[in-house]
Amino acid sequence: MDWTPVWLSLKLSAITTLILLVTGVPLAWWLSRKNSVPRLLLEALITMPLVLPPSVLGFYLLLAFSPQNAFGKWLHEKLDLHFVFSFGGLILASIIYSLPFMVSPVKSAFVHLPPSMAEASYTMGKSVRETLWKVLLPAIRPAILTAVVLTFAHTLGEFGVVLMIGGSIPGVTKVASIAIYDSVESMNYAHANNYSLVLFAITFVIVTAVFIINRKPAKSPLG
Amino acid sequence: MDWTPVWLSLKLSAITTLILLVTGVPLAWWLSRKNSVPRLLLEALITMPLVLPPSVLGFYLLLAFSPQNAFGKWLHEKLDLHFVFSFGGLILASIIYSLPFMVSPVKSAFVHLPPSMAEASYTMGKSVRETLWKVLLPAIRPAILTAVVLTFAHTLGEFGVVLMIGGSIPGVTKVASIAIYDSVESMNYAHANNYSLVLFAITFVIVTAVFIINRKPAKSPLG
Amino acid sequence: MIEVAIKKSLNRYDGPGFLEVNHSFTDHRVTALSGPSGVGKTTFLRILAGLATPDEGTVRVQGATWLDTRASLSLSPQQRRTGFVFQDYALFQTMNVTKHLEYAGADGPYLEQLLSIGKMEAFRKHLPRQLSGGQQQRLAILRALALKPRLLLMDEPFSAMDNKLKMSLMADLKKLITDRKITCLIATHYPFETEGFADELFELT
Amino acid sequence: MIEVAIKKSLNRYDGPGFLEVNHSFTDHRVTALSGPSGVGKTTFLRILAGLATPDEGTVRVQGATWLDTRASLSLSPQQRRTGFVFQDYALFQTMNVTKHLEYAGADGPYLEQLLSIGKMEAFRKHLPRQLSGGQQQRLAILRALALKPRLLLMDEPFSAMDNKLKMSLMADLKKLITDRKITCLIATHYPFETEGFADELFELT
Amino acid sequence: QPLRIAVAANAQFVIKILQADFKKKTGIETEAIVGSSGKLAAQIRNGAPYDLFLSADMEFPTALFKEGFGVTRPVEYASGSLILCGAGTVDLRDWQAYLLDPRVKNIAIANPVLAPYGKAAEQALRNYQLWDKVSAKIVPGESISQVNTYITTGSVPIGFTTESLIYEYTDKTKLTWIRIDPKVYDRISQGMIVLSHSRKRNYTRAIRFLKYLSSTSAKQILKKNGYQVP
Ligand SMILES: Nc1ncnc2c1ncn2[C@@H]1O[C@H](COP(=O)(O)OP(=O)(O)OP(=O)(O)O)[C@@H](O)[C@H]1O
Ligand SMILES: Nc1ncnc2c1ncn2[C@@H]1O[C@H](COP(=O)(O)OP(=O)(O)OP(=O)(O)O)[C@@H](O)[C@H]1O
Ligand code: MOO
Ligand SMILES: [Mg+2]
Ligand SMILES: [Mg+2]
Repeated sequence: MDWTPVWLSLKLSAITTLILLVTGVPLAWWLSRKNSVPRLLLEALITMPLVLPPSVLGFYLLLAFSPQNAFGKWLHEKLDLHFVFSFGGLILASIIYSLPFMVSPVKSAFVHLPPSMAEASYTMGKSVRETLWKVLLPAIRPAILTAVVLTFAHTLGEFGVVLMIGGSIPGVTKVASIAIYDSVESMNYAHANNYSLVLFAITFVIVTAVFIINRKPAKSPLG
Repeated sequence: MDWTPVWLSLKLSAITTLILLVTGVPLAWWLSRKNSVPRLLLEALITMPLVLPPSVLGFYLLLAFSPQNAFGKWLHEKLDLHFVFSFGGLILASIIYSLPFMVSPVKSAFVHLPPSMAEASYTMGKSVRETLWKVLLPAIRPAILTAVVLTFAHTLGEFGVVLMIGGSIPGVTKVASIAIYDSVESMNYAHANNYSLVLFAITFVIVTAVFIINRKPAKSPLG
Repeated sequence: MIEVAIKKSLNRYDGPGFLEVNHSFTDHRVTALSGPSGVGKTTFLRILAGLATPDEGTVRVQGATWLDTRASLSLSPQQRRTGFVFQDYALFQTMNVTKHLEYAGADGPYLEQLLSIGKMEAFRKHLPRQLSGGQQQRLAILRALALKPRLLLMDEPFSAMDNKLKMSLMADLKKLITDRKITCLIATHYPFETEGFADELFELT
Repeated sequence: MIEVAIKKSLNRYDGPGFLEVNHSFTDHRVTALSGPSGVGKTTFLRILAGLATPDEGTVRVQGATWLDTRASLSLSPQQRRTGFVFQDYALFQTMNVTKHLEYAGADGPYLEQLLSIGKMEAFRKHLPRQLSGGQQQRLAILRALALKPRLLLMDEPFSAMDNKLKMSLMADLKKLITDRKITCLIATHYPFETEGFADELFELT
Repeated sequence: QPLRIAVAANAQFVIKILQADFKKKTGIETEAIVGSSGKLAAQIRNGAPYDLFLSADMEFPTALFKEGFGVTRPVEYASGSLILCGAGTVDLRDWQAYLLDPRVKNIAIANPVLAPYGKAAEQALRNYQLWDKVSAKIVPGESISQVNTYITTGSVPIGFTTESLIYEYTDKTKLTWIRIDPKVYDRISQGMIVLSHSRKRNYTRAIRFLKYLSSTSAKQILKKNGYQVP
């Protein structure tokens, strides 16, 4: 079995998760504050990749970045950036695709924190940044763990978008989910099975681990 | 533009959502009650389709339902059930695929209800069923609405699994997401664009609607 | 008579402790249960209502056995039908005041009487989140009474009310409880708070 | 002197109401704010701390202007640095008792003194969820004091404590507040609860 | 960077043998990307970094060349043969009747728009006046290899595919097949083209592969695997 696709998938997931952790958590915090119409629209927009067909997303990314188009051509010729059929393109697509998996659970955790918690910190003269860092983020650690794991696993499973804009170039864009598809297509069922088992195992282990870690630790004496 | 794929997608989503509403809500309730290891494992298993590559899921479904295999053959010959290249197969796959979208938000809403709410109803002599129906379900209505909409929209966007086990038989399994893929592959970008816009519009409208409906109605006078 | 002999270990964080009660509560009277925070008042009321189980013991209410851990017998909360006022009210978010009372009991004129005792006639169509803390607490008490329970268990039922309101409510409640021959246990931090309302005092330690 | 002249409409559900306060609170004294539930006690304290804004008015603290709606001037909560004891405690879930105090202030011996006043020396390493309700409430008070505030705002700060504990805590607090010349406002349902602690009473209506 | 060859799905097996042979002869590493001819052509138009394109027909390479994506004129490297094939024991002597049998629920063909073998299958069915009668049973596969998947997993009882499947499928005892008369469909003349992307670094190696494909040893390999060679 060729481990390159698995390795590529893991790399893609790790990079995407890291970028989304750094950008998605502040975004979630911003979204968790008072409702306004633009914020609601933005939130709906962020949720879109969760429900949009990967083929739609892939299609528009393909259109945007294809050197056939003005914008893609400009990226291509002036900046030498290639977002179609390249690993960089996969990262970009994965960030869009997995964004809701990072933002939603974190945002909902922020919303459920009592507002007095941040306020208490403010009255102590602490800035928003310090409050976020020392009070709020530690309080929502389980949600962040969940978000990180879901993002990682979801990116690992990315298929439709990659198929559209990544093709299946070995070592570059042929990630594990595509390798499975290709193996099936070339009737290499044993291979497909191996890849599937590996992905299944990785995903199952991390999802289960998170459920167990996040389980409420305190037993109520009232039961 | 041929509306059949869009219509087919809407039909598939509606049926899947309905079935999941009826089965997923009781399941979510059951999962929301005290933690135990089997329950945690089951929950992890239900979460799997959220993160598993559609190609893995599709591959195993294809193997399971192919009339070449004992199980598929049995379904085929004894029950006359055909799950490959049939609309029924798509429904089955969609149920598995969209299950977490129904179960997770509803379960989390149940968990966040104070236990005393159900207990109050029990002390009044009400059965579990009556309590669920009259007290708990109304209390989590926003979560149920969210779950229904996410399930519907996510099924609308199903792509990888359908590609694997549905083929693209016009009027039977050629749903909108596949039609987009086919149009792109055959360089029919205008078509792909039309389908994409329709799907994008449907999804965006329902997601936004839900965010607006579920927004907390009470304004705090404390701000 | 409510004969209780129970024992339950509470895993408090500052070391393990025990809730142990061996007592007979007099019928048709109001007993105040007092004791410091964390002693197990809430837990004790929950055991009586069938919402929690002690490690061992028996509960007998007017001759009937509600709980006997040796015989593995425990009536469900539904079978016990105690009127329970929860410390956190436990109101139903989607039911208005009238619906709350109707969910518990069906006797129209009696429900009207309750609304008047709680000074809640003006709030019939209000949802819990549209009520102030004190009003919510009164609703929780009225709902428990709407059930026409023989045994009424109230957990800190006056904590959110101001003094004037509390006094007038207590007077009306006292009359109703006496008229209907309800046996009442009331958990409270401040025994003096229930002076004139409670007939007896039982100290948990 | 804390001179307050503010007005805020509260959209209560039983019709609109007003919170209107025109009063000067004496420096270095404890004033009890009382009034029925829903009158706006919490809202008033929040306005003083900079956590809420009135529709119009001014707040002047010992000569300095903290708020003047006409001049669109309002100091942030960070600039005001009031010691605030929240009705729901607002403890930090992931910090233990020591960390809470250290987050607010850095004066080691003073923090020790606070722990002793609150009888919390045995719970240094406990997280909020490992404390009983009364202990959590004491921690909230100590944390507000750890900041060494000039103005201490306490919202129902004794509601979860039993009587004996409350009396002893009040005595120690009173001494500390007097020594440190802290001006203190305390919102309470029961004015009589703060007898001997509050020097003055201000009724909100 | 190895030489990247975009290969029509029908040739996905034979390309492996050719790659190995080419490597042995020249030491040049190659990489194959497999898909339907139409899909690969679309990818190339949108900037896919492929050096060479082996299509299943002449139209796609010709179009790409006209649009400026190619650096050599399309040339034929082989022509393919269409078969009807099923897994297990099926009696295909009267295959037309078999296709019409109501018990046969699905017939897989490659998507005629994307895959030349699919187009050939459609032509054949139309020539035998079967197209309208069986069109309700048709399951269009995304490429010929998806058709092969459907056939070999038994998901469909029967399908139109490339003859090369027979020479490559390891478990061929399970397959029953019959060659379709080449007169009823247009010759599946398979063309190849060196792409402009190769100019970046792989141009000379691409040309060498192009030349290699018309060598005798390459032709022999192709022949052995069910293709006719020019
Ligand atoms: N949810 C919980 N998780 C863990 N321990 C709990 C929980 N609730 C109560 N306890 C523990 O059980 C003990 C008894 O609690 P209980 O609620 O019965 O006390 P109480 O007398 O009602 O106190 P209060 O006056 O504060 O309501 C407490 O010491 C507490 O440590
Ligand atoms: N979160 C909220 N949403 C809507 N209205 C609120 C909210 N909190 C308070 N109010 C309204 O604002 C008014 C003043 O509230 P505030 O909390 O200041 O009262 P309070 O005097 O502190 O009452 P309590 O003694 O119950 O704490 C109340 O009448 C209430 O209806
Ligand atoms: O090899 Mo094809 O392009 O799928 O017929
Ligand atoms: Mg209690
Ligand atoms: Mg208040």
